[in-house]
Amino acid sequence: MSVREEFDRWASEGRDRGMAERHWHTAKHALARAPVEPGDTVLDLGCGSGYAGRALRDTADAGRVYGLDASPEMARNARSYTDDPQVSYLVGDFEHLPFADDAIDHCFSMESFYYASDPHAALAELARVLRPGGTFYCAVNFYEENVHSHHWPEKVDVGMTRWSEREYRQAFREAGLHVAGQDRIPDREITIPPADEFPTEDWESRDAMVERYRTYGTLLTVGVAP
Amino acid sequence: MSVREEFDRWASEGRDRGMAERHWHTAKHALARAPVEPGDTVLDLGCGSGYAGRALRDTADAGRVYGLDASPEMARNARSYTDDPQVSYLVGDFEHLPFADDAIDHCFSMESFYYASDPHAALAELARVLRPGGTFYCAVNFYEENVHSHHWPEKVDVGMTRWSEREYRQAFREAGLHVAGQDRIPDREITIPPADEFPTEDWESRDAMVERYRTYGTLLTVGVAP
Amino acid sequence: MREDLMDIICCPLDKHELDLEVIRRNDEEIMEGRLVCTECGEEYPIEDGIPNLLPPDMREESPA
Amino acid sequence: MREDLMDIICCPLDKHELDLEVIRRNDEEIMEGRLVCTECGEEYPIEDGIPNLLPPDMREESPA
Ligand SMILES: Nc1ncnc2c1ncn2[C@@H]1O[C@H](CSCC[C@H](N)C(=O)O)[C@@H](O)[C@H]1O
Ligand SMILES: Nc1ncnc2c1ncn2[C@@H]1O[C@H](CSCC[C@H](N)C(=O)O)[C@@H](O)[C@H]1O
Repeated sequence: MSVREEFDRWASEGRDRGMAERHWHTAKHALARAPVEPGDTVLDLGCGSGYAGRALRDTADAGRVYGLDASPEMARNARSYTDDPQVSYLVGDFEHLPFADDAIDHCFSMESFYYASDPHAALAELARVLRPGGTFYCAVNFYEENVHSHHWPEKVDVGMTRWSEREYRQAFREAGLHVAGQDRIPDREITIPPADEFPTEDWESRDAMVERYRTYGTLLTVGVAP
Repeated sequence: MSVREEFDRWASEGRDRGMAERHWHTAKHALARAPVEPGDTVLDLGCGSGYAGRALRDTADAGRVYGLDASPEMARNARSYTDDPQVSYLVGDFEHLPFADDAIDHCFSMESFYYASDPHAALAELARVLRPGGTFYCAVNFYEENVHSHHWPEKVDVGMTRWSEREYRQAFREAGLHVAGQDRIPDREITIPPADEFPTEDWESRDAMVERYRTYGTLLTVGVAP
Repeated sequence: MREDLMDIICCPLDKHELDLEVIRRNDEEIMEGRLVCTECGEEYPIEDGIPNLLPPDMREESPA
Repeated sequence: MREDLMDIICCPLDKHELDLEVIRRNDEEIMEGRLVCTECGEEYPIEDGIPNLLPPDMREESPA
């Protein structure tokens, strides 16, 4: 199935909002670090419901926020959640960004980058559209070290790239981005039931669930255009 | 009093180790984010006991680690805590770095940067010695938003610069560094007594102490050489 | 889409500028229209206020 | 200090190269010595294995 079809289906089932709620636990910490100044132009890559870009309008006074998603239904939903004239949504593809060189101050992406069919091409596009000093905040829960994410591709009908932390750093550098930092942001908010309620539908043991959320959490890699 | 005299006194009273222990609560999170690769050359600016550079040898396999401090007694203590031939200590000044251009891959600094008598000159020196893509991880507990730190200069006999978060970002940019991120790292480890033990010697109220450590914590600003 | 988007968008394929053809607009936005690449001539639709800048081979037609 | 430090250190004042004068060394390190700027001639001491590269006006003598 194409990315467009798969995520159009998710969007029409309302899954965009559920994702946003779960991702917010860690995404907000990544967003809080981003060096967005008042008036900056921000891109939310694979925006889904679009909450991340809207948050940067509110907290950092970003000037213009663009949410880009391959799924027209996601973009349509995202658009319906705001009246802010400074926030726009576009349908587009990571590997074919419809932005001029140096047009973007900062780019944020949560749980979407690894869907790129050619992630190296996507990084090259980001390096192109970011102005010198612009950052790419790339947040993913699906990555090599997070063993609890390895089976996710079975549940999703599109390709997913599983890089290690090191592979993220290397790929950023190959695309010409400096790597400014990398770490795992724990999800401290998810409710973890007491031990005697395990196994649950999703988790064999409490330890596994704790490790998934508190130890692996969300991998954030920060790139900077030279 | 000069920085050298003040901190020589601290070092000879053994205060370097107490500081290291307290600072570790937040410094370790900043260190964990730094994009240090095996073999990289790392500078620990205002190293005190030198724990930060030694940690990067252990965790990130840094190649050579240099701790620089204006206080010969601090450098002497730091040297006595390790036998690692890849770790060296130097006596020197932030504003007159004794390193060749582009000689340093990454620089870390905890609770020391604001002692520079001319912090802009110190940043210019850092921009000079960092190679392109090199990062400056600047961690401070003393800053404008942290109101609980405002009285600290009364207790220290050397000048201290109190910048706001925004002033840090601006000064980094003026020195030619890109700002890759900024945030407050909470200290979740410090023991905060129950409410009925307040006022304590240092704290009027429990709320104030919670705010100091959990809300303001340590301000981290990350700069990247273009 | 608001017209100021034209400042930064370009053809996703060859990165050349786009021309805007408006079919329907309201006070703030272009609701229906087309973006046409000034170089390759490729056309990108604007539907319900949202520009679709997917490369043509990734843009399936909406079911009728 | 280990001799490989010479690869990256320079005069803190004019950033020119330094010459190393060894007074005492052990198997690994130079324990006492001097670093002399090849340009301005300023001298920086190495004491107990630690080079002191403070600008001269910041380097007070240790109390006798
Ligand atoms: N190649 C591609 N180009 C553009 N968007 C893509 C894409 N591959 C996946 N996506 C989009 O990426 C999103 C991943 S779901 C994550 C959505 C949102 N960032 C959140 O945190 O909740 C989906 O909406 C999907 O349509
Ligand atoms: N201008 C300057 N040049 C070099 N070192 C300086 C300096 N001003 C202050 N320092 C050093 O900065 C240190 C601050 S105390 C912090 C020490 C250590 N980083 C820690 O986290 O515990 C002191 O050791 C002091 O000597």
